[in-house]
Amino acid sequence: MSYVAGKELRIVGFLCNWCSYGGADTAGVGRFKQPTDLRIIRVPCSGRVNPLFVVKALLNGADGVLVSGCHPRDCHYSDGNFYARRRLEMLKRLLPFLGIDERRFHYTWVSASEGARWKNVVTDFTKAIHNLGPLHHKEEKTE
Amino acid sequence: MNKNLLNFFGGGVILKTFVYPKESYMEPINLTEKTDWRFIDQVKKESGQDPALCYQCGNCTAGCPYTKYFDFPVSQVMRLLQAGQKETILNSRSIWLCATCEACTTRCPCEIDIAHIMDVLRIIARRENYVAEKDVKTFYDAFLASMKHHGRVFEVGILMGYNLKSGHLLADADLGPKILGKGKIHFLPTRIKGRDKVLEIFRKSQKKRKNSV
Amino acid sequence: MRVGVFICHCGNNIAGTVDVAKVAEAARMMPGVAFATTYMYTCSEPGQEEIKETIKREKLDRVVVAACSPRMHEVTFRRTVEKAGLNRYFFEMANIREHCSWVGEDKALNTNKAIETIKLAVEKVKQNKPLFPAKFKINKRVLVIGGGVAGMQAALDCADGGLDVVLVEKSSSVGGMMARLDKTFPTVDCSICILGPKMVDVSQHEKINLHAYSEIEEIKGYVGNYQIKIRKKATYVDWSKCTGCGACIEKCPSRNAYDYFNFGVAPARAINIPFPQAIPKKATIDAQFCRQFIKGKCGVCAKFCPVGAINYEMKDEIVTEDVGAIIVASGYGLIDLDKLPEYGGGRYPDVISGIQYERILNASGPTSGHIERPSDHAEPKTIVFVSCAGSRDKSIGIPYCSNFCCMYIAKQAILTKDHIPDSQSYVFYIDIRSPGKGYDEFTRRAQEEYGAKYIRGRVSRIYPKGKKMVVKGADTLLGTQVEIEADLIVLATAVTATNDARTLAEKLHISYDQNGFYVESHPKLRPVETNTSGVFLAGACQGPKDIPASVSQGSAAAAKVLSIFSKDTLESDPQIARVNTNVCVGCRKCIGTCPFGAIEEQQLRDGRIVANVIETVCAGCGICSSTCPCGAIQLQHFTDNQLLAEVNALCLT
Amino acid sequence: MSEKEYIYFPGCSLEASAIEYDMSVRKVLTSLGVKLIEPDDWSCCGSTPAHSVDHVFAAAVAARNLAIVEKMGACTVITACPACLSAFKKAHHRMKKEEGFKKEVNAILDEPYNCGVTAKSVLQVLLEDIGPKAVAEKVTTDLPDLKVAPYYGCIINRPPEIMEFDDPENPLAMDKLMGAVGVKVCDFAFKVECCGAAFGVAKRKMVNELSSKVLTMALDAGANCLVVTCQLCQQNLDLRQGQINSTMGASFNMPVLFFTQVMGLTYGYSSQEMGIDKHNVNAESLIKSRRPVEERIKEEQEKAKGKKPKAKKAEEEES
Repeated sequence: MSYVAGKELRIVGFLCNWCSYGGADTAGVGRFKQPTDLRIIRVPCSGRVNPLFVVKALLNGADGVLVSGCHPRDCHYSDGNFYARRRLEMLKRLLPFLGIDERRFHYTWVSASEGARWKNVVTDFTKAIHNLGPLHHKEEKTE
Repeated sequence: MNKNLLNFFGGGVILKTFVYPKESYMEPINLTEKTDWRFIDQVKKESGQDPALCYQCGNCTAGCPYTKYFDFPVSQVMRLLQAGQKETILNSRSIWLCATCEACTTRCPCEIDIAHIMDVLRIIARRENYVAEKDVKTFYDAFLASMKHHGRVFEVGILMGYNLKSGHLLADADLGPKILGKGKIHFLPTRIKGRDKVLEIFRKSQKKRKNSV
Repeated sequence: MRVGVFICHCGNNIAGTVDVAKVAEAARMMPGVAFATTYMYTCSEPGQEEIKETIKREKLDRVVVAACSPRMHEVTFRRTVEKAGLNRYFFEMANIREHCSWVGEDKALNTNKAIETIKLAVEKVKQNKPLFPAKFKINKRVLVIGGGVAGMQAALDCADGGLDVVLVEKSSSVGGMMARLDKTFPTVDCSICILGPKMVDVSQHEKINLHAYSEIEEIKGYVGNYQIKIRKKATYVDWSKCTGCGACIEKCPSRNAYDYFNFGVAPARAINIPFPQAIPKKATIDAQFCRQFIKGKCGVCAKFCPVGAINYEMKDEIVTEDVGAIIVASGYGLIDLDKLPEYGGGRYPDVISGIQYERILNASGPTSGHIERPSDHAEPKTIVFVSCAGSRDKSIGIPYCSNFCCMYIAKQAILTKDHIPDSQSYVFYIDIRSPGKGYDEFTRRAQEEYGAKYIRGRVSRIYPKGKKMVVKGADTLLGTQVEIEADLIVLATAVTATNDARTLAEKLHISYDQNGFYVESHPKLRPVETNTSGVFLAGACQGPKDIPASVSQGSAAAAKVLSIFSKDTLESDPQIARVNTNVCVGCRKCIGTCPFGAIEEQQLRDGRIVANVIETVCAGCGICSSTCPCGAIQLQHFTDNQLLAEVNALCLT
Repeated sequence: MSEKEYIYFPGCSLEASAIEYDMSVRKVLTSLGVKLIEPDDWSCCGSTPAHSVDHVFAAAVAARNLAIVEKMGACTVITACPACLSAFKKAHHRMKKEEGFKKEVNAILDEPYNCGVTAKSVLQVLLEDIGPKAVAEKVTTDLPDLKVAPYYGCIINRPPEIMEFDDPENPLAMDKLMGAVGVKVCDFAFKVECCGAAFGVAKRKMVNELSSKVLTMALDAGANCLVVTCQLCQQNLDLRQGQINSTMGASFNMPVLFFTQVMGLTYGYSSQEMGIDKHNVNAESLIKSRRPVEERIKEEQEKAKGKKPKAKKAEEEES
């Protein structure tokens, strides 16, 4: 079954367990209201996110992908998020060559205590994706 | 000072006409009826500032050079705003006696641009014809009038205009001799070519205000 | 494969904004799902019973619980399924509370989101493999960072519990902030009198190994087996010889050294022992001010030291200690006056901070307990206390309350009256925060018995007028401005994280909040744990805290350590990287990226070089997995297949 | 020194009641090799009164002038008047921040303003673009009797996030410049207390009270003269000093000079050229002792000689 057509777009989020997933929990506990489009996949560390996952998601039906880890230097695994940043920077530059608007992919840092920040990240990214519109039906048009 | 306290509590029931309610009683404010939520939102919207951020530390009042002359110290204006006491605020002299010296804004620990809020309150008061400080307004008007006619302000003109309108015919007359003959006073205004353009600004914004209200 | 899905109402927390019945309905339709139901409180005992019975009854081999965050209850439910005979990793949790019911407003959208979140979990759980933890021995020594009251309490409790303790203190003596205080609220106990005995215990306890004037250089390892590198900073005094006689201090010609212990109330000598009760009572040379170091000639202290302990050649020394757990009690800092320009920003000598006043009040302080104002050493008659000097002030980035200022100001007002009966104290406050036991009574006493005048309002400016300082503030209750011509002004400067808090956190792999305070693993239920197992918090490094709270946390952290050390072995988390040697091409990429050096080369019988993961060292971040070009190294429980299964569950529709 | 060029906005009162400020600014900057170009047909910035009408209007009257400057192809406008400065900066700041606001303002403007102009005070230009060193080089005259208290007034650097210059609580720009031209500066606690601003006419008594506080603090600080950057302050403190004395029963007799006038004097201009005679409180008594700067330098050198042994000892002590 797919997302509620018209109301929602398909947004996939990879969150590191220690910071961002906790931040999202904090946001929940604080009842920080957010758009409902995002679906969260929990990973131990943003460094675990293989760019391949992002590409697969975007090619297979996602309209946007969000990766969020610990703040630089505050990584539970010392510098996992640096590896993540390097890789994902590369990926961002690569996406246009796959015919995907790079704005559909965003990576950021949210710590476990930053519930409010998480709310903003989700809200802003969701807005951005809605402004870009659905990725796949767009492609149909261009065909 | 407890005049102000009185004011705050009695504020809700004070009528437009009142200036300082020495004789007003400590009427309880019926917050359910007398909280003007629309006013709060209006100020929020026009100032882009959120009065709810104020936790009443009093830093603004402490630093304000004009507190002595205010009927409500700044922190109480903020409090009245939080309590939605439109009438009391717009009738207060404080909003006219604020010189926008920015001390409050600079020191507010909650990063509220208080001076800007005072500005907005003044604007609303002008718009809705509450003028607790006629002289200040009259001076402002004289200033603006001069600006409107010449494109630049013409100080002597302002002074004369003010004296006529305010009825203080001799205000600052004592200063006359002090400047006369110092080549400071032009008895004719400098008029700029583009004064029609300045006039346009006046006209257009006036029109806009009319439509918006 | 028979997956069972249990959807939790969590009272109204979930059921309020998610149509759980509909969710269960949809769950039953999902491929592989043999059973789905809803339950009022899944985490309750009957709730867990229900799961166990259903597993048996329905012959389930995989379980998904859709409820709160796995960070809350994953452990609980893993235990449950294990009790029912399943491997604990045949379980997944779908977070439909924190990430769904609590943050979405539209019930229909929430319900759909919950369904998809469960679908995701189902697809994951179907990919899960059974995992089995290994056991490893632990090193039952504990490192305590920080010799303040919290750290000392933790060290003593651990030592009394029979553990070997390594206590590392940055400055040349233990005691921390508490050793600087004159009296303590609300009992007005002499601070050093109650702290002194603890300090002595620390120095004499045969199980405590104290490294004073030392800092943490590097931390390697994991719970049970940490390797710590400690930098013993050069004191230029051989402490094995130094008797603390003080002859060197007497004779030192450099009289303008900064006195860290007294927060610069008065200058110190370049060679110094911070205070009479210092532990260890050994001298230290401050090279910044010592003439021997500045000018390369002097040597006075060396001349006068009766035991020849002075050694200008001394260098920093690195010692290593192996421990099994770490207690962080690194304390707090205070903002500098220059953050407060409207109060003179430190330009006026008679505007001082609360901790400086504490030293002036203190009998062992630079004024030997006589209250004098710094400018002219006159006895102040009018003293003004300003609370929230920097605290609760977003404009300088300190939005929080500093917790104990209200109380110590009340104490200082009381002490001032005791010292100078004909003095008058004024206290500017925004709110009086005195929630502790006997605290509010204490602030009342300051006003009722000691006549301190409390003024509800903030001070906007302080400026000199002749010999006096004018304090310009507001009394918001009167609605007026007030002015006080004061002799001395004490600012309750805001409490901050220590300036090296962040770097230490990075060495420890623990997280800190936007203010630099360390983040506990749960604000209510795991207040002294961190998210890094084996690292615990005590005292103000976690947030501004007064003495009783710091001491309780010290003991709590010690108890936590004792409880993990009550076993001889720990279970390692099996969620670590594994190498498929048939696929590995030995490119060594993973070895380069592993932050923990947990991967080594290994030669197989056929001579091929492949990667090998050292189980106990691997922390399970999975960076290697996303680095490996041929997917040979896989983080268990988060393998490419498992994660892609989740992606596909969402995207391939 | 290379020729600098600036668009210079005098403002209404510098054409009339504060003409001496304008004179001194022009002379001082010229002697520092700065060329001033007056924008063509500029109009009033609106100042405080405009802000009591509405913000779009207030921004518009200010922005009209910025637009003129923009059209001249310049990206900086300098003014001596803090009221104009603040009006410009506020309009620019908000128009830059809020697209919607910018649209509204431009809607009532004859020429749209595209936020390409930064407004600077003459003070800032002297301190940052020219610098105390260059400023000091031009000094020819010493004013031994002058002890100034620099009074900045309220808005020249408040609020900091808009004015973006100097310290809002303890500004030092004028102190530095006065120091650079060799004038004795007294540390003065009321640098930024408001003098009564534009209320002079309507609320004379109030203004007199506020101004008298400033004068009192200046006396306490040991100053015999106030230096100011704002013609409104100058008016309230100098022109109204008589009023102050009568309302407050005081007997102030403290000259209030524009900092540019003091600089001009040290550059060797006559009091007439600097328009000192246009003030109400006579400053001649403080100026007449003026002498070539060389004399001071000689004096200092002798002093230093006398001090030397002592100085050495002191230095020994503290190290």
